[in-house]
Amino acid sequence: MVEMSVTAPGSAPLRLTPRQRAWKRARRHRGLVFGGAVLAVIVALAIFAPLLAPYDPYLQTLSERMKPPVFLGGSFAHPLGTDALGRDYLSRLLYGARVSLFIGLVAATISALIGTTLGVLAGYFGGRVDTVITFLINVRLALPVVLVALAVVALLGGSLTVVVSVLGLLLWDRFAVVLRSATRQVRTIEYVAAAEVLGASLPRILYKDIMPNVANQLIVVATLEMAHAIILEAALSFLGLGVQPPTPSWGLMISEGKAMLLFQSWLITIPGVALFLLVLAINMVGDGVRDVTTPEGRD
Amino acid sequence: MLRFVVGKIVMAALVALTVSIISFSLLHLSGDPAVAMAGENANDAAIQAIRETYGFDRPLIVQYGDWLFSALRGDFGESYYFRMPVTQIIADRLQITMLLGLLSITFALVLSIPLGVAAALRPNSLVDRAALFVSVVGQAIPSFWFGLILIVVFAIDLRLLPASGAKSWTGFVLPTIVLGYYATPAIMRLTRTGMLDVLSADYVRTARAKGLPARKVIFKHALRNAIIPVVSLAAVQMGFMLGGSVVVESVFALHGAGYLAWESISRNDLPTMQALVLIFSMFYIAFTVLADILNAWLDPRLRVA
Amino acid sequence: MLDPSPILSIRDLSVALPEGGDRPHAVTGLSIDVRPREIVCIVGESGSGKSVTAFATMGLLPKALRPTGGEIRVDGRDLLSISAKDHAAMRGRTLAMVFQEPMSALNPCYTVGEQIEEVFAAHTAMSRAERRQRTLALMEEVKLPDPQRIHRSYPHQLSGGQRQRIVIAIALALDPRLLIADEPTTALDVTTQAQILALFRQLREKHDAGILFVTHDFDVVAEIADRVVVMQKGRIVEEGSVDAVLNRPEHPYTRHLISAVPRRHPQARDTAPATPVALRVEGLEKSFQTPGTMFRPGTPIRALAPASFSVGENETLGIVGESGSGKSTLVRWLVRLIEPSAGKVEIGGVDVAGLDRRAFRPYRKDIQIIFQDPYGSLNPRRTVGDQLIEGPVNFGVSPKAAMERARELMRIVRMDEDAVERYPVQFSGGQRQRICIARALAVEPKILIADEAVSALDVSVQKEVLKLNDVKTRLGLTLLFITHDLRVAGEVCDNVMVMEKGEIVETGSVVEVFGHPRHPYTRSLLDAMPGKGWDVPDLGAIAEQELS
Amino acid sequence: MSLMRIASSKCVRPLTACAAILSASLFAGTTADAGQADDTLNAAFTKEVENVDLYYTTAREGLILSHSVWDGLTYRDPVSGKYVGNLATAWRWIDDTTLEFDLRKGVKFHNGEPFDADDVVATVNYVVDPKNGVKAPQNVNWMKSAEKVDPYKVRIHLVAPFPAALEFLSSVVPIYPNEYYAKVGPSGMATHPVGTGPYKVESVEPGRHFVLKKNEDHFKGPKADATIGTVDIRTIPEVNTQLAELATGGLDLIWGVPTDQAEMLQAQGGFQVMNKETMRVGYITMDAAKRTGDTPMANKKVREAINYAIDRKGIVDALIKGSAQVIDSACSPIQFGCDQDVKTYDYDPEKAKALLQEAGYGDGFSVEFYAYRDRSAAEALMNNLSAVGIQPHLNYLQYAALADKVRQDGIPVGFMTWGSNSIADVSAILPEFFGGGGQDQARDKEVMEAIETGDTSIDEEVRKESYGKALKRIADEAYWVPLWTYGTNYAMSEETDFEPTSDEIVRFFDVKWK
Repeated sequence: MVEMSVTAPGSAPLRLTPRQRAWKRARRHRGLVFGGAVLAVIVALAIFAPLLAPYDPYLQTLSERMKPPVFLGGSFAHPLGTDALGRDYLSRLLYGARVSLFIGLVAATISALIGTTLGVLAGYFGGRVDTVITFLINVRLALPVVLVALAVVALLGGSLTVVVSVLGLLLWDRFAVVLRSATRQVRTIEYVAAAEVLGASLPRILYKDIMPNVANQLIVVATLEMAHAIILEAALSFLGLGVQPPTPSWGLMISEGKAMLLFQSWLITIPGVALFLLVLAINMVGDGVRDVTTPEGRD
Repeated sequence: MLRFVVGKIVMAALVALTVSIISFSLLHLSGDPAVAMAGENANDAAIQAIRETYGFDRPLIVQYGDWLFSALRGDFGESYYFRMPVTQIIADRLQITMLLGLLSITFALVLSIPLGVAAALRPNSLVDRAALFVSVVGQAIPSFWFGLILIVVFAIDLRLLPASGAKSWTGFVLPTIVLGYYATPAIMRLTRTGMLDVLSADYVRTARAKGLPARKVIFKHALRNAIIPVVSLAAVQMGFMLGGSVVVESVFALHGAGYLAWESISRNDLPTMQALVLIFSMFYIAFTVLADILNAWLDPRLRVA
Repeated sequence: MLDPSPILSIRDLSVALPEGGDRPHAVTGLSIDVRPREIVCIVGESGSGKSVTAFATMGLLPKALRPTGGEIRVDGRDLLSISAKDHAAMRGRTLAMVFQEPMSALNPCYTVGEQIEEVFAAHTAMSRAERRQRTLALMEEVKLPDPQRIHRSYPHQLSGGQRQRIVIAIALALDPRLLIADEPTTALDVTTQAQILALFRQLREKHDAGILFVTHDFDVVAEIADRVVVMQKGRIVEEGSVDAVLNRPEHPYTRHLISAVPRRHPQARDTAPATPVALRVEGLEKSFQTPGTMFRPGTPIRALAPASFSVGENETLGIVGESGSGKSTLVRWLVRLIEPSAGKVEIGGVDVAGLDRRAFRPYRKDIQIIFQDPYGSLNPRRTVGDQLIEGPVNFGVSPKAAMERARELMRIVRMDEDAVERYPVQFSGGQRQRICIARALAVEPKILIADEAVSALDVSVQKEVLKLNDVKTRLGLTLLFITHDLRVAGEVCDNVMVMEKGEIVETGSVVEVFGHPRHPYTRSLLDAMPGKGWDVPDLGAIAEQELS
Repeated sequence: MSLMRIASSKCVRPLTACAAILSASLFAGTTADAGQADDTLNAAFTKEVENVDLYYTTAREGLILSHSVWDGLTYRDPVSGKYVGNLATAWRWIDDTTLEFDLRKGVKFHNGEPFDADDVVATVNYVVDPKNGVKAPQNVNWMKSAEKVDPYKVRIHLVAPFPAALEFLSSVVPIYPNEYYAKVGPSGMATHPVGTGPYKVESVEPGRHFVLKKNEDHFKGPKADATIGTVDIRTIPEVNTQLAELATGGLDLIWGVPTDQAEMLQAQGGFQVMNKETMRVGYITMDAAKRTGDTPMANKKVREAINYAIDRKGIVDALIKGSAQVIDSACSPIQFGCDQDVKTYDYDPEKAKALLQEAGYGDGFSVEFYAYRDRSAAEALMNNLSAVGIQPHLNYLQYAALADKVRQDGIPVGFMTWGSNSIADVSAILPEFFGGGGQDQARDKEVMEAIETGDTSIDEEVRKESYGKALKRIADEAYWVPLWTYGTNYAMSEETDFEPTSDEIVRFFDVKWK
């Protein structure tokens, strides 16, 4: 750390609280602002889908099949065209945002709960607890995610619940790995010892002293895994084992549109771009959060 | 070093054993194998006959013990679907997947390490931004979609490369790009942050104070240290890639082990499926052990301890 | 002794700080000359710009810092105007540097022998055998034992002192004209420090180099400097011969710094009347298991031999020793951050050693600790107030009452009451350490342990914190003062306990132990203290006045 | 922000440019790097066939290979539907359960082994033995054994009277060389197949790649001699990839192309696209026998309502297309015994609602809906159901899993299809679904008895009548919703000359160059 020893600019007391400082940095972080904005738009579209969608996303009009979107010569009656069953693509895209976001959020929450618990316990206690949890992490990492997810979904049948649970139960490894090392590091810092000496109970130490200081890493991993879950769901759907139709999931839309790839490529391009943008936005938010909350703020 | 390695291997063996139990029990619950074997047009009697012939009526623990014991001798039984020894079927396909995996990891390393180093040397420069772009896009782009787009552009539009198959090396170009790109972001980011950390390390400052030329400082002193965690990551990514080859092999009609695994799941070909999950896990475990050994060799603190 | 032509001649150097720093320049208008066979010490507190000067000369400034004016001449060439490549070619050959942290200054991936030979490889056309020959000779010169073995050792296999000798060997390899040393002994134990300083003195004699020596420690200055430059906030405030600056400082800042240097010879104190025993320790012992593998249990390592001592109420007991002496194990044990292997501890007559964690909890109130690192001991995500009421609330005080008390404690440690609403990052190191003291006092302990509590602070800040000693008297506390710095112990303590390798080797009053050490280890510690030849002038009263 | 600009340009490209380029230039013509030039027909399988040995596969691809590489005792002419001699030259019924064959002389297997009665006897006796685990036992378990009368005369003994014997012998009972098979066993046959057919197998990469070479010594039988020298078959699971290969000249012949793509391909020009009707029928099965517990489907009115609710014509016109036609009877109209004179249910959602009201389900109900293929058709059917108040919840499973579920527990409602193994006789469909077995969701005694009568008689009139009785009752009770027949789409390069047949079997020996 040349910087520290040479100028020690960090040693000068700051005027702002950590939160104010992070907020100030966040507003200047272009990736975070861009990703946040895109994400906010997608979330808003998802929330207000019932108001914004021109049609019922489930309404089939077999006489209006695969009408092209307006920029490929279609009409404004269906701005993004219709799918193979004559359903309005824009409406399905809007409702699909709900599904992707739901899958991402719930799967990431489940895996965050599992991974954080294991990671924090391993990092805090070390020793045998750590050995056992490290072993679990290794076992989990050795299992090929896509194959296991496929096998389980094939067994239980694809439904939103099954897909979300399977992904949630499979994606906890990174939470555990990252939080384990973060907790290990925080554990050795003396404020934890100070809290212990001041008679704080273990749950209180975990809640007050460990969690707030690993929270930024948790958020970063959570965004990564949310994006990961969304992409995996799309891949499962692509292989025919994702969320079940007629649910308008983006992954499913790509899978359905795949059939016409060579002739009506917009059928996969539109949900593909939406998926790409969503995942991109989430990742940029994650990167941004990391940059903004890292103490040295390396940028 | 020997103790370090032996320890790693024993841990790996325990992990492998657990994985075998998980994969066996997990996959053994996925539907009635007899129906799957019988196929689309089979009737009841046929199914009952199969059930008895293949011992699906035995307790699971017996079936597991039987399977594991044979597996240790390299015998994964006979494929329900192909009626051939699983080992023979897999050995054949694994070559393709391994080749694809090796090409992909090479592609990923060749793309990401120089990019990561360049990005770390000039933070916030154009190179750094380009590297960031590559990694952000790589993380966000669904591989099956990417594959389809590449087929459209390179195979159909430009007619430069074949759309499918493994007839010649050209058939591997697109799958390698898709699969390799999947691993690029993580490796590039780790190289970049690793280099940034190392470049601000005291010993790099010492090396500069010695008056070594920049090239030597960067490659001999910095990269050597920054590469250590990258080795582990590359091993992990290689393992993930083999598992992730399912999608890519399906898109490009490469009949490798990943595609075989997916097909086996859909037709309840238990012996093949179990063998593949186990083999993919073993590969992952072997890669990580290999990486540990390589790390021990790269990092004297582990070697001599 | 003054050579008319300086090797290093810095004129009017300015280095800008990036925006958002606490001042526009890291250094400004700085001029220094260093002549052959001369050791020039730059002294100053952290952030004074002394290291920036050193790094600017070496061309190793971090990218964020750019020299904005002036010149740095070595052998007549202005280093600020030559190309980076030419500058690099001069490093190692004409200019060399020794760094503060020997633990991290060597590349863990290569043998130390190779790291020395690299200098020859980079700058000369020597053959392999010749390089090796020279390397081994260098190792002899810096007094490394068994050069053959060390040549093929990796850094992690060597001690801190040995590593620093390697770094020095690297610096000396090509007989540089200028040697820059940046706090080269700060991270070392006092005995090792003495050896390294001795080495520097010898080097000055043997080689013709000029040495620019950066330090914060006036005792070190007294030990080796020919001339002294005192820096404050990027500017030189005073410059002169070592005798003039140390004994007759003129600038108020210099005087302030020197007055803060702890006295070497403790004044005889009124022997404190024997008081009731606050803490009695008997046969306390601790061993650690090395981490075992799957096949082998770890082997036990004894960190603490059975130790016995007692401290009276209102007494200050100093525990001194070098790193690895077991003093930290002892106090971590006392506050039950680690579990004992055997022994007895009485607090107020009750043996708490046998209690399990839960049963021990009520006694935590009685014994509190202040840690070394003011940055690590406060949770950056909680307000100061929240952390101050932690203890009392845990022991059943209402948050409101605890907050009242917290504000009062802020006053006691001479800080603003409103500090409770702010976050730790908003305070300086010294202020944070005071907050830590307040936090420990919040539960009204009987015994307070200060574990190297001032070691990380600049001397002047150290002095401020140590002044809180009178708080201790006012509150009737028993203080265990753990330090590696004998001077500080001499200043603060009533009695001293010296530890070496997990054992207590000597106990007694400060005057006894420092004046008439009985144990050889104690004697070697005292002998190793730098600056023995310098009696700190009594400037305290004047400095205080001038500064305020 | 530059990131966004690049990202968007990268993504937009395929969106607009690709669509334009694709439609304009992609299919402008095929290159001639394969095909006629080197006398190699490049074809693709969609599915990995597990084994080239027909006794150990149930895949259609197995039948296709089998037809080109082996021969049965008889052969059904795909055009006339008449049975003619193949390895046999004549046959006669000795009694209800004994068939006698005169064998063709001078036939040689690909490895030179001469064909005679021993080969027939060995093959039949091997496959009927349950120990040998033939994969589709129903294909062979109607035979009891074979007996050699003289070197060119054999008798096959049946378990019971079996009217479809000649059909089965024509398609699913290929004759193997006894000496070779005894030597190498099924696994040897799988990797180095030996038969008597117009093509011999040059190489096999199991499941992936098959190369057939013209059999120059093919006997003069009902099958034409091959004209194309080499047939190279690769397994390409992705239809898009198949199309891309067809477009770039890597393939000459593909089939099973989804209708939408086939139409597009036809519109592009430069290819021959054909649709041929098949024996596959789609149907909705309903749990009338309460196998899944108390279900609305046990109520005849509900089943009728579902029949009225489905807009079969609408779906066929919009989605299935090609040569598909709506059916009313629970079988393929091409099949023998498929009586068309049954009760019909025309699309009438109002009537469906009224029936539901009568049945006490005026507010509708929700139900688990199962399917395994044609996802868009399944979704359209579900849409029809929800229009009359029945809320289906889709369970889209692999075939194996769904068939398993039907056999074990039954399913309330399911959309499935059946291809009858290309056997043009209702005995290949009715007993399977209404004969009281695992897939029978009706369990109607009356139907079962009628089918039993038809199955065990060799009198065509008796069979016709009893199957008709069963089919009428099935329609009256609305046990199924018979949906439509399927056509298969074939796409081939312009130089390929091939006339598809309704049994969905691609006979490579009938493929020629133009």
